[in-house]
Amino acid sequence: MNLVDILFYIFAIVTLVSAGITVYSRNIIYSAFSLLFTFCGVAGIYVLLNADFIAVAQILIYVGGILMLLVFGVMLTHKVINVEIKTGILNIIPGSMITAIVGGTLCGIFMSTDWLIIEGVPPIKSTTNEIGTMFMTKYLLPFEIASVVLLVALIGAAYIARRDKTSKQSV
Amino acid sequence: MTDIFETSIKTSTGKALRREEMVINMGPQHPSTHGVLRLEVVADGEIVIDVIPHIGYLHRCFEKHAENMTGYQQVVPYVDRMDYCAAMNMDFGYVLAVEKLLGIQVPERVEYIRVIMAELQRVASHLIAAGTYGLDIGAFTPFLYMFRERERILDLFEMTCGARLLYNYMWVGGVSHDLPPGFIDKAKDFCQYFKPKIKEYNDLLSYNEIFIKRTANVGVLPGDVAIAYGCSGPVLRGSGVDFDLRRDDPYSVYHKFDWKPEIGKGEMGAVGDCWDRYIVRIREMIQSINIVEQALNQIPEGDVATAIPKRIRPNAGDVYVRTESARGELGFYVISDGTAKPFRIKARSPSFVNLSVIPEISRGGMIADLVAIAGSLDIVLGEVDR
Amino acid sequence: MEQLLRNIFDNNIFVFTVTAILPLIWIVPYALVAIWLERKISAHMQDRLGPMRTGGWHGWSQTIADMLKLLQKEDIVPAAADKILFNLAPYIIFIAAYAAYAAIPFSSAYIGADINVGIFYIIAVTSLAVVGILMGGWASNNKWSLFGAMRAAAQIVSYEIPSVLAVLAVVMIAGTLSLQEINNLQTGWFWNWYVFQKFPFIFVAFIIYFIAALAEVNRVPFDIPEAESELVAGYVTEYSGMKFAMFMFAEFVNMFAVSAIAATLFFGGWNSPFGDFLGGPIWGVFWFLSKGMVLVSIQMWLRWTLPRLRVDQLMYVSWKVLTPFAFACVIAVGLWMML
Amino acid sequence: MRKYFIDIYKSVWSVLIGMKITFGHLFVPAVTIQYPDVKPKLPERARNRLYVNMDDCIGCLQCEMACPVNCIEIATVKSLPTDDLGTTSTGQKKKLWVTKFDIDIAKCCFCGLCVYPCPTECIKMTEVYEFSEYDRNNFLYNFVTLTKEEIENVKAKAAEYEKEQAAKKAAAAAQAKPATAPTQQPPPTAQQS
Repeated sequence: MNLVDILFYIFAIVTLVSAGITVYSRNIIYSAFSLLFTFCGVAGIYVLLNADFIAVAQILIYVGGILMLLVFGVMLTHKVINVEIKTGILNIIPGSMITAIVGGTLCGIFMSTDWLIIEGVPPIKSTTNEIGTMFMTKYLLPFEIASVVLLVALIGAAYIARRDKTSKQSV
Repeated sequence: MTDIFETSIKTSTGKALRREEMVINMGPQHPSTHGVLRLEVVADGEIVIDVIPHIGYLHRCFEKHAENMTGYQQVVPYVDRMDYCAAMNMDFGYVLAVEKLLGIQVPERVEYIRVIMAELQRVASHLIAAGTYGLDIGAFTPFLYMFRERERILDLFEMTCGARLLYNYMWVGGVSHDLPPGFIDKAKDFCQYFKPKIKEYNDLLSYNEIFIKRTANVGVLPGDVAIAYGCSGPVLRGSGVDFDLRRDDPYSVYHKFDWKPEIGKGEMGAVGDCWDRYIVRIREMIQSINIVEQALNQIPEGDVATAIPKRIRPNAGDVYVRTESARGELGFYVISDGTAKPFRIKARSPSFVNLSVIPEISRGGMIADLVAIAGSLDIVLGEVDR
Repeated sequence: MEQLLRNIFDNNIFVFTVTAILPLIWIVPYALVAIWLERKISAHMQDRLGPMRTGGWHGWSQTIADMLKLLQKEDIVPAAADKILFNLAPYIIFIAAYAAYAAIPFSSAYIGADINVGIFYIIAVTSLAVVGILMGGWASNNKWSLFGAMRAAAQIVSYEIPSVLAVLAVVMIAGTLSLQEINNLQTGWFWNWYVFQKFPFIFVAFIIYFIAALAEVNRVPFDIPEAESELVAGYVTEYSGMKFAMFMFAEFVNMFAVSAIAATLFFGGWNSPFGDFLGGPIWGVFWFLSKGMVLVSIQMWLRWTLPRLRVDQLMYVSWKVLTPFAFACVIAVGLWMML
Repeated sequence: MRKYFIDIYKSVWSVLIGMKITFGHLFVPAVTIQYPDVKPKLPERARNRLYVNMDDCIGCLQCEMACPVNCIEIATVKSLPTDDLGTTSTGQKKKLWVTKFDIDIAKCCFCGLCVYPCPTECIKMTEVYEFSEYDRNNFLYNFVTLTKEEIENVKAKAAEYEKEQAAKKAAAAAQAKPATAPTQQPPPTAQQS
C-alpha cells in the first residue's frame, strides 16, 4: 500500500459516496452539489492514471460548465424562495428492473474482460501535445463534427433566448 | 403597468413562457434607500415589474408636535429635523410663513444672511445628494471628496450659529446670531476654493463613461409626467421644466441677484433621465455659489434682532408660503387661532411628492436601475415621513 | 526545492505536505497586509488617513485585530438557512482559491506542482469557486444573497471566456501550458516579457485578461455580486464571524492569484527585469511577489476610482467587447506566428 | 459600429482620467484629524452640553417654558421675607429657593432656545461635547446646590409660613368683614413672582 494506492482509495470513496448522495438524496440541491465531489473524485482518478489533461478538462467542463448549468436549472425551475426542494420516489418497479439489467450487463463485462496489468508505473509525461496532434490529424472529423454540433446548439440557444422582435420592446 | 405585462417572453412558437414574479423587500434597512424606506419590489429576475413604496418608518408626528408647542418659535427645532440635510432651507420656509402671518418686515441684512445660509445649505445638501448618488452607483471616492467640501460649509454654519447639522438659526423676525467677525472673508474663500472642485467631480464622476452608462436613459421622467405628479426642485428641472420658485415666485431678496435656474437638457440620453437630474444638482451648486458671492458683496450693515417679536401671537388666520428648498417646493400652511400656539401646521414636503414617481419611472428597469432612480430623486426620509 | 526537502526529511508524505503548505506562509501575511493596504490606499485616495491607532505605525496591526475580533464572534447560522451547505460554502470557495497556488511558480526553484497543464489547471480550479458562491447564496435562504449568487455565477462563467482567450494568445507564443516553462522563456531583460512581444496584440491580451480577472474576483467595477448599494453584500449577506472572514480571505487570495498569473504570463514571473541583475531563485521570489503586489495595488486603485456596471452592461462588456477583441488577438498572434 | 469604438475609447479615456485624479490624491495631505488625539477647535458659539450656574438662577422658569422638548424641570419654593438668598452676578435679588433643577440631557435637542430668555444668563451651552454614559440615568443632570435636608427644611418653613400667612389673612378677613366682597386669594404656588 503506497501513497498512490491510498490516494486512489480516497478518490474512489469520495466518488462513490458522493455519487450515492446524488442518487439517494431527496433534496435536489444536495444531489446537484454532491455531483461536485463526484466530478472532483473522478478527476483525481484521472490524475492517477497519468491523464492530466483529461483530469483538468473534467474539472473545467463538468464542474465549471455542466454542474453550473444543473444548479442553475434546479434553482430556476423551482420556487427558489424556499430551501425545501424535494423529489418523490417514482417508478420503483421499472426503475429497479432497468437498474438490474444495466448493473448485470456491466458486471458481466467487468468479469469477462481480460484486464491488462502492467508492472510498475510508467513515467509521467504530458498528454497535451499528443491530444492536440490527434485532434488535428487522426480524429479531425469527429472533432469538427463535435464543434459544429456545439455551434448549432449555441445558435439554437441564442435563438430561443432571444426576445420576440414582433412584440413591443419594453425596456 | 400595462406595458410590461403584455410583453412576456415568448417562444418561437408564440407560446408565452410561464413566469414567476418574486416579491422582494428593499428596505427598510437597505443601504440605498437613504434612510428607512421600504420599497416592495415585484421583480421578474432582475427586471422590476412594480414598485410599491412603503413610508412611515421615520414618522415623528411633526405636525401634531407643532400644535402642542409652547409657541411658534419652539417649532423651529422640529422643522430643522424634517430635512436634516437641508435644515436651513426648512427653517427659511417656516419662518417666512410665520412672518407673513404676523406681518413682520425683517431688516434687509437678515434677508441677506438668510439667503447666504440657504444657498450654502443648498450646496451642502446637493453635495450629499451627488455624493451618495455616486455611492449608489458604486463610486466611493467622490462621496468623500464631496463630504470634504461639505464639512467646510458646516464649519461656516458652526461659527455662525454653533451647530453643524440642526441649526435653529433662523428665527421668526430675524436670525439667532449676527454673522460672526470674519465670516464674509471665510465664505468668500470657500467660494473660491469650491469652484475648481466642480471640475474634479465632473472628471471623476459625472463624465465617467461607466457612470453615464448607468444613469443616462435610466428612469426617464418626461416633463409632463413630472408636472402631473407634482414634482419640484431638481427632479422637475431635470425633466427640462424651467421652474424655480426663487425666480418664478420670488421671496426674500432673490430678485436682486443675477442667476438662472439649471434645467436638464438630455445631453447623455433622454431629457429627464437620472443623469440629467444629477447634473442639474451639480450645476445648481455653481449657481448657488454665484448667489452667495453676490450676496456677500452686497450685504448691508444693520442689526439682526430688531424685528424679533417678544411674544408671537398672530391674529387668527391662515397662510401658505412656499419656498425652494434643496429638494423642491417646500410649502408651509400655518393656521393660527389667535393664541400663542399654532393651531395647525401642514408641511408640503418635496421629497414626499418626488418619491411618488418611483413606481412610474422604475417599471421595466432592473434592480440596479431602481437604486439609481431612488438615488437620483434624492429623498430624505425625515421629510417624507415628517 | 522538492529534491532539497526530500533530502532533508526523507519522507514523501511529509515533503508533499510541506510543499503544499508553503504558499500559506505567503498567503496569510499577504492577506493581512493586503486588507490593511486596501484600507490605506482607499483612505489616502480619499484624503483620509485610514486606520492609525492599532499597533503603532499607521495602524499596521488593524487587520490582525480584526481577525481576532472575527474569531471571537458568535458563529451565526440563520434559522431558515440550509445548515450543511451554508457551512460548507466558505470552505469550498477557499479551497478553490488556494488550489490555484499549487501551480503558481513563486520562483525558479519553488512551484507547488510543476504540472504540464499548469495554466489550464489554474483556470479549471478557479471555476470551482462559482459552486461555492452559488452554494452560499442559495443556502442563506435570502433573496438578496440568491441574487448575488446568480449574478456571480453568470459573471464568472462569462468572463472565463475572454480570460481564457487572452491566456491562449500567450500560450500560442510559448507553445506550452506549463507556467514554469513560460517563465523560462521570458528570461533576460524586460523586453523579453510577453507583454512587449508581438506588440500590441499581447498587450491588448493583457488588458483583456486583467479586466476579465477583475470580474472573476468580483472587484469594482465588476463587483455587482456584492454590490453593497444594491444587494447589501450579495452572497455574503448572511455570513458573519469567521465564515465571513473566509470569504474575505478568499477574495484577497484570489486577487493575488490572478495577479500572479498575469505576472507570470505577461511580465516574466520571477525573472528580474534587468537581465541577470538580482537574479536567482531567492531574488526570483522577490520579483515575483512585487510584480504580483503591483498588480494587486492597481486592482485596488481601480476599485476606489470607478463606479460599478449594471448586470446587462457587464455581460455586454464580456461578450461584445472583450471576447471579440480577445479573438482578434488570438487570430492576429496566430497569423504573425505563421509569417 | 463607429459608436461602438467611440464608446470603448471614451470608457478607457474616462477611466484613465479618473485614475489620474485618485492617484493625485494619494499624495495630498489628509483633511481629517486624528480625533481623540487632536481635537477641533470649536467656535465660540458652539452649542453643546448645557450648564447652569445655580448661583445666578432666580428660578424664573423662562428656560423651562422655552424648551421645545421639555427636558428642563424646575421647582421653586418661595423664600421667607427673613431669608437672604443673596443676589445674582447681574445684581438681581433672588427671591425663590430653587429646589429642583433637572435637565435630561438625553432629551435635549441642543437648539439653544433656553439660553436666550434667561434674564441672568445663568443657563448656557458649553463646549463640552464628550459626555457619553454607560447608564441612561446619568443623563439626568441635577444642578440644584441645596442638599436634601436643606430642601426639606425650606419646604417645611415655606409651608409653615404659608399657614401663618393664611391664618393672618383669615384673621384679617374676619376683622374686615363688612368690607368688600371676599376675594379669593390665588393659591400660592411655585409660580413666577
